[in-house]
Amino acid sequence: MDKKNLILKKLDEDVRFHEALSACMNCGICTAICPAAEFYKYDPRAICNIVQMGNVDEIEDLLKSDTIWYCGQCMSCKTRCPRGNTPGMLITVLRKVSQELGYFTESEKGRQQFAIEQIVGKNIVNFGYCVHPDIVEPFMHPEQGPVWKWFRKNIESVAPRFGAVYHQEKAGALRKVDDNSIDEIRRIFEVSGGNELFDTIEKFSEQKASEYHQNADHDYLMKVYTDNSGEHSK
Amino acid sequence: MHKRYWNNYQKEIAEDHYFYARSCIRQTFFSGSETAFLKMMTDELGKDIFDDSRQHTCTGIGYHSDIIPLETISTVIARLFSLMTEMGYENFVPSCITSFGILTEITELWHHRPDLLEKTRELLYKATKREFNVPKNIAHPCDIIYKFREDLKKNMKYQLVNKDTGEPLKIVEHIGCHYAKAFPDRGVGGAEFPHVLVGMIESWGGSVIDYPERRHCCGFGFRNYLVQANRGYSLSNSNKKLESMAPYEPDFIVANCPGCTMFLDRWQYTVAEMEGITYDKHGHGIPVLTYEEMAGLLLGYNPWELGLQIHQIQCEPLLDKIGIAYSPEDKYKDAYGKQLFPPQKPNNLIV
Amino acid sequence: MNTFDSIIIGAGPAGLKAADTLANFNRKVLLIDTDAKIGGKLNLWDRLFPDFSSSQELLNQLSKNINNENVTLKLNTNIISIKNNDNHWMATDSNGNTFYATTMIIATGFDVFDAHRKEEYGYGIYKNVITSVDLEKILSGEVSIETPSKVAFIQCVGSRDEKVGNNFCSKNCCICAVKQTIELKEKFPLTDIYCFYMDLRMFGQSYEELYRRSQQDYGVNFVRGRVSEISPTMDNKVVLKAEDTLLSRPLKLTADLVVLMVGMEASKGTKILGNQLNINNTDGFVKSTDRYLSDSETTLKGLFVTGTSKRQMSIPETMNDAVNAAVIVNNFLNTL
Amino acid sequence: MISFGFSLNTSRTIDIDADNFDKCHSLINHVPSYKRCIGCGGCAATCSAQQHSQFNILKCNLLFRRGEYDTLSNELDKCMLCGKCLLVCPRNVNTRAMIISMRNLLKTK
Amino acid sequence: MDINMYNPFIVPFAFGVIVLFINLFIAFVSWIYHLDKQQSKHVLKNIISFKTIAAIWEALRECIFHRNIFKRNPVLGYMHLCFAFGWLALIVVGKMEAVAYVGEYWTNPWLAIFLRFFEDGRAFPHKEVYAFVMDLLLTFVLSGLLLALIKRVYSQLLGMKKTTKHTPSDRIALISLWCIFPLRLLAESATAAIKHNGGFLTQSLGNLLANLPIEHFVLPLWWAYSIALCLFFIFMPFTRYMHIFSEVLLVFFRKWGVTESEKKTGYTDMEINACSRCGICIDVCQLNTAANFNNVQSVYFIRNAREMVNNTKVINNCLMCNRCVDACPVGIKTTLVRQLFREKDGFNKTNYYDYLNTLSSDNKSKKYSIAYFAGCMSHLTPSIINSMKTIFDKAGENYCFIDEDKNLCCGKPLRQQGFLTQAEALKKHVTEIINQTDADFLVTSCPICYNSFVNEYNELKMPVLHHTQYIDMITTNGKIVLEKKNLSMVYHDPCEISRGCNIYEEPRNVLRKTGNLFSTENEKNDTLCCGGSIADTAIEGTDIEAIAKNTFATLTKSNPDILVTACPLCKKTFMRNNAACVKDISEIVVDSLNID
Repeated sequence: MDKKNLILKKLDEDVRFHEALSACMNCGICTAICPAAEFYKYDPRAICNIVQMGNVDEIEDLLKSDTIWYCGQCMSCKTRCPRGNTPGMLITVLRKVSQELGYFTESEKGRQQFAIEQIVGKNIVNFGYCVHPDIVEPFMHPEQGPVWKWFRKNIESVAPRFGAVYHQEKAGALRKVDDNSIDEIRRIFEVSGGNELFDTIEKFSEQKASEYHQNADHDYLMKVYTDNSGEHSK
Repeated sequence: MHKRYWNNYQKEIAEDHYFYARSCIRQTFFSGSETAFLKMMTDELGKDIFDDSRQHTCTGIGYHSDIIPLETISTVIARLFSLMTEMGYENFVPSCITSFGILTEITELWHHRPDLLEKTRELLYKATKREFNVPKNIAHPCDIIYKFREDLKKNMKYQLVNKDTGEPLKIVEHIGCHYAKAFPDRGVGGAEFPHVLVGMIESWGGSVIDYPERRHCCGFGFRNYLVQANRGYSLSNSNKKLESMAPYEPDFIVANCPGCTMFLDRWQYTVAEMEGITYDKHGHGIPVLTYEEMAGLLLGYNPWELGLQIHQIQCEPLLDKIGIAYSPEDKYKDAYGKQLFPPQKPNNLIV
Repeated sequence: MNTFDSIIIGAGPAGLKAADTLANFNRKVLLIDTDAKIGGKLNLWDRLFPDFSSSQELLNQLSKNINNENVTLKLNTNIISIKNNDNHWMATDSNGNTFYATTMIIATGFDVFDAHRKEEYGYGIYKNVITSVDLEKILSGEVSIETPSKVAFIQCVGSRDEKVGNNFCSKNCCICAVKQTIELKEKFPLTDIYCFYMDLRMFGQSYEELYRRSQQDYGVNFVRGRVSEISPTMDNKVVLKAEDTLLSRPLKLTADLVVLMVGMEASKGTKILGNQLNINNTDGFVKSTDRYLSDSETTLKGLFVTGTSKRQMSIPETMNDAVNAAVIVNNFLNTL
Repeated sequence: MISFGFSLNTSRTIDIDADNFDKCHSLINHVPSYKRCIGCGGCAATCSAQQHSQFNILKCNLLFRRGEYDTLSNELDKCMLCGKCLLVCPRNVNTRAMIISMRNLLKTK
Repeated sequence: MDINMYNPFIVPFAFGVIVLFINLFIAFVSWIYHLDKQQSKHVLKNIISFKTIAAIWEALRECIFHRNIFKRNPVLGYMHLCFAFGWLALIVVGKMEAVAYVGEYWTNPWLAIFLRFFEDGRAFPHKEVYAFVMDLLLTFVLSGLLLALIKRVYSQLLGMKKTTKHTPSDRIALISLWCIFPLRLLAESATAAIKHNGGFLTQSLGNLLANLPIEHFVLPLWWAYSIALCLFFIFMPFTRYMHIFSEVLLVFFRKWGVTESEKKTGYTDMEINACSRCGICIDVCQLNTAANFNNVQSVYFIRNAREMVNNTKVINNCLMCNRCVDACPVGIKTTLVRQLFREKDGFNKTNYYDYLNTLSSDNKSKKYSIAYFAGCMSHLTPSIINSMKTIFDKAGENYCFIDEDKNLCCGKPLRQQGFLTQAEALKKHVTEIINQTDADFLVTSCPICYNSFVNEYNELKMPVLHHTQYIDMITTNGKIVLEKKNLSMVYHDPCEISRGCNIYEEPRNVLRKTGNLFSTENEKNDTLCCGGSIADTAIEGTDIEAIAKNTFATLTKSNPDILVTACPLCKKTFMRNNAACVKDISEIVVDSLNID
């Protein structure tokens, strides 16, 4: 199958694609309240229109562009669409296809998927949670402020004050998720395609990193984590 | 004059016997809130709520930042449901708004596409040999507190009233986007004027501010926060919201979403340090509370056990306004009563 | 004396015109309306598009025309049940009176969309958000307001919107908005007017010309984009958020007055009747047997339908349709 | 001030309340037909300059109308004044006069 | 000098003359000083050459005898001749008479004007002849004056539909001018009544006046005459009458090869001041005749320019069809001057059109016989392009379609609107692209482009043909054969190639081979503009429509089957308002091709 049909097929296969976009009349109600449209060169209406028009070349350009990565997934668009579309969910599908075809590494914002996979993905399979205090490093999160620094430093003795059971294998906040549960999560990832997606992201990121004469390692992670051309809003 | 179309709409919220699921963000940044909620449920309301030690994330943050396939998140959720089923519960209570949204969306999807539900059952069984029932009722903790707000009020020591003037406090309520925007009938009061926090505030004596960016997203934006290069988006959106509410001089912000609470709090600090801007007259910033913290304070819980000291915007001016008793010297003590060296002070933000 | 050739339910433009025409054929007609006065929705409008003629004058003329011995007018009468008995139609009102006729014409018309249903537009919540019907009162001078500096018109409120279950286009709001912008501009020449639209459907004769005039002579600004939400400001104005879709950029506007161009839904009466007799479409309007060949007939023998109980129509269309229905009814009566 | 590795983004929202329409009003005085535009985009579709650039007369028209002058003068420079737009406009907007006037108005800061 | 030949009444006259010459001197010096380098070079090169003699001849012909006006309108020509020649002759003959009277060459300068007053009745050679000639000349001037009066009141009588509306200073000068000759007549007649020194006119009138107490009026009449002269001379430099001197200067500079430059120069001032506001341009202007604009014509534009009343509406309202240039008796290049006044400054970047692509390397490597440049407008009339493609194929040409992407403009529209830097930048791009083809000919379908290529593009490496010329060439040399059909047609000459580039016969040659060509009222260099001109940015839809309708009606008076033109813009403009069959010459040719 040629690449172009592949794109359309992949879109069509996703159950969410049809739910997200039935028929768009370009009214712009989604863009009007979209938090991303205000601060990025981003227009969900225009994206719906491109996908709806079905020009594969344009869709391919879209999948390779920064555009699809701007959405913040707040789903405000869903509330208002007079045609019952969900542009935010369409974005989810486009991102999925972009990742599966390796197009995501073509754009600055797309390449960031590597960092997210490395940070959030690893959290899930290591801690059982997407976010865990142990990896919200103040140096990567300066915006968390001095209070967070203080809490992290004193977490073991302070957390119990809030009823947390930090690193303990029992019910409560910040506990250690038991090994059996972690194992089950890992097996779920194995059978349901979660690991496959991680591998895909890593594989294409590795290819991209080699273009920069790098490996997909911590340096590459920090690169995609901080790269900002500054040309996303005008 | 005020006629709101959804005013009389009430979602279905179970009466008792809840299975509780923790939130990644809330337990990390506001573990006191989760603890307080459970305490209110059992101590104040005498409800049965179960906190399972084997529970885990719904992977919603990963899903919305596109590293988790639909099948995976469905199956992960299915495991949570299987724990619930195993423990004999039918009412699922996720602490997180993202989880709430995800659960609603997935169960809705299963409802329309039974084949996908079957597929999920297969995957879960294949991975863990577990089986599950779809919950009868999914409600967010804020729904439950809303439902029993009058009952809680009976036990409350304080009201959302300025103790000096007797005026109701002016409060900004912020609803997490995934609470009602995606499925308006799954939130109390619909999508445009969700009543869930308004109901609490008004019952407990406060008044709500209606300001231009009331429905605007806090700006979390998942990948837009997770990656440093994108945080300008997140910051700008919070800033937009805060700038819009600032002229109304709110006494505090209350949010039902863990992310929103954290971002509205931390971005105030960031903007103060980056641009020198604070959104109140005195340079303290506007305190941001979780609804559990708000309820806990009114119930007379110790602010330092609710975890208010680990908000970056400090709450003492607010506590004084309401007249809540607290001991300043306990603020930076650890769980064992040891006085710790307090956190560093920001340059611009007054703490 | 309760037997007639035809009972017409609804004394709006369609009912009045049909009664007038049938009376001219020397048919005995009973004209019933729940309201205390005739005219139906015509009473909500001050002047009509596209020629700014007075609705009251039209109504006076219609009223004069039915003022003859063939027409019996019953106002304040609420029909609660309709039955067909042996090729006769019986209508019973809430007071237990029953009226008999060989034929019956449904002219129950439309209701304006209840703008409260679009909570995001804040109708009934913010006092400066009004509907096109409310605006007519301002234009006629019945209600007076201070000169607004900016006014926004929002098209398609309650039309073309799955979220309120109305997939149809109400067809008349576009031109009505153009008419109202011109009237408003004549009343307040210094006011800036912005009209938010998705398409402007200027389907009728000289409508497009009126649109052109509103731009050229009155400087009304048309913005292509559907307004997403309206929220209040500190100084009691409202902020509108939309996308300027032709620029692909979000847009915000603070206005002193927002006019919601509310659409046309099947009226409550139309819906009840349609349900009772099982002759309604999915959108609540009454279904005619064939919109090309027999647009006045329903599937029930002797039961006819006219005007906006069928679908969205302008006033001239309604009147023509009513004449058509009356002629069909008269023919039907002749064949008996 | 602390550097966080990111900063506030500028808003792309068109703010009609900014009320900087003086230039727009003087354009209307010069080219009254400017008001008649119905945004059909016929001009942009036929435009010679648009074949190889992002130049779009309709957008220029609208940006001017909304008081968004930032990058407009650079955009207008791309126009070759060939006049094809004039011939396709269904509302007889004097597009060339409009562009010339805009250029002059933007020149006078 | 004879001190006796003086009377205080000459003081006003003398004062007027002195002021006049000072003003003239200042103006002339300033204009010459403001010539640009190129223009000065031309003057220096040609000042001592036969061109000067030719200039003298032309000055006499035009400034004194007004041949051009005569040709266009004999009555008007006569009127101008009366004033110009008659007055000059009065001065010259008056001087001769004064010399004869005094007996020496150096006489008091005012004697030539006021001799009758100072004449003491003594005899001098040819006294009667002089008296007769002077009266004859005065009669001649007065007859012109009579016509001028009539023209003011009933302009139609003199064949003018519209006359120029005057400014206040013009009116003062006009009234004083009108007073001069009647006053002279009265003064001389009154003197003749007493001194009996008049000719056939003055003496006859004098005899009539002799019955009155005329001696009291003699001196006041001479005073009045002198004052009228004074007023006229003082106001003259600030009125249309300045043209009397400027025109002479202009004739010389023009003969010396000076032309309008890219920017305003002293020469522009000469042109502006040389306008006599005769108003001939108003009548030929279609904006007046068809669209009712009668305050924008060259005469008004130039007057505004002189008075420095900068009115963009007027400057921009010109079709630049050049009908007025052809009609102007002074030969002022009014449209060029107008273009100069449209100049937009502050747009001086050089990278305006860098987005334009060059030819693809594939195209560059081939050898072409024809480089085809359709022109913007042709892309809106694709039938012209298709016809040209068919013709090229039929003629076996290997052609390169340069603007196939619909992306290139020749730059003329920019130039017309005064965006010179841009026009130059675009010209550079287009020249480069055209030259890359290395073709034998550049053929264009657009008259505007053609005009631009011929007149502005100085670096093209190949000859330029308009498609009418090209088709004429290949039908003449037999590359294609046309079949004559029984169709009646008329041809509309597009302004830019007809009046602009003298292409008259080529299209007619071609059309005669395809059908029956009829002539029309306004053809060749009298052709009308279709109204669609892109030079005019001030008029909008309905006005263009009015002009188009008018022109169309004029062209189709003979009810032809087809109206043929050779310009896509003309075609489009005619077609927009009129259903009748309008075709481009290329389409006609394709219809007549023997396609086997």
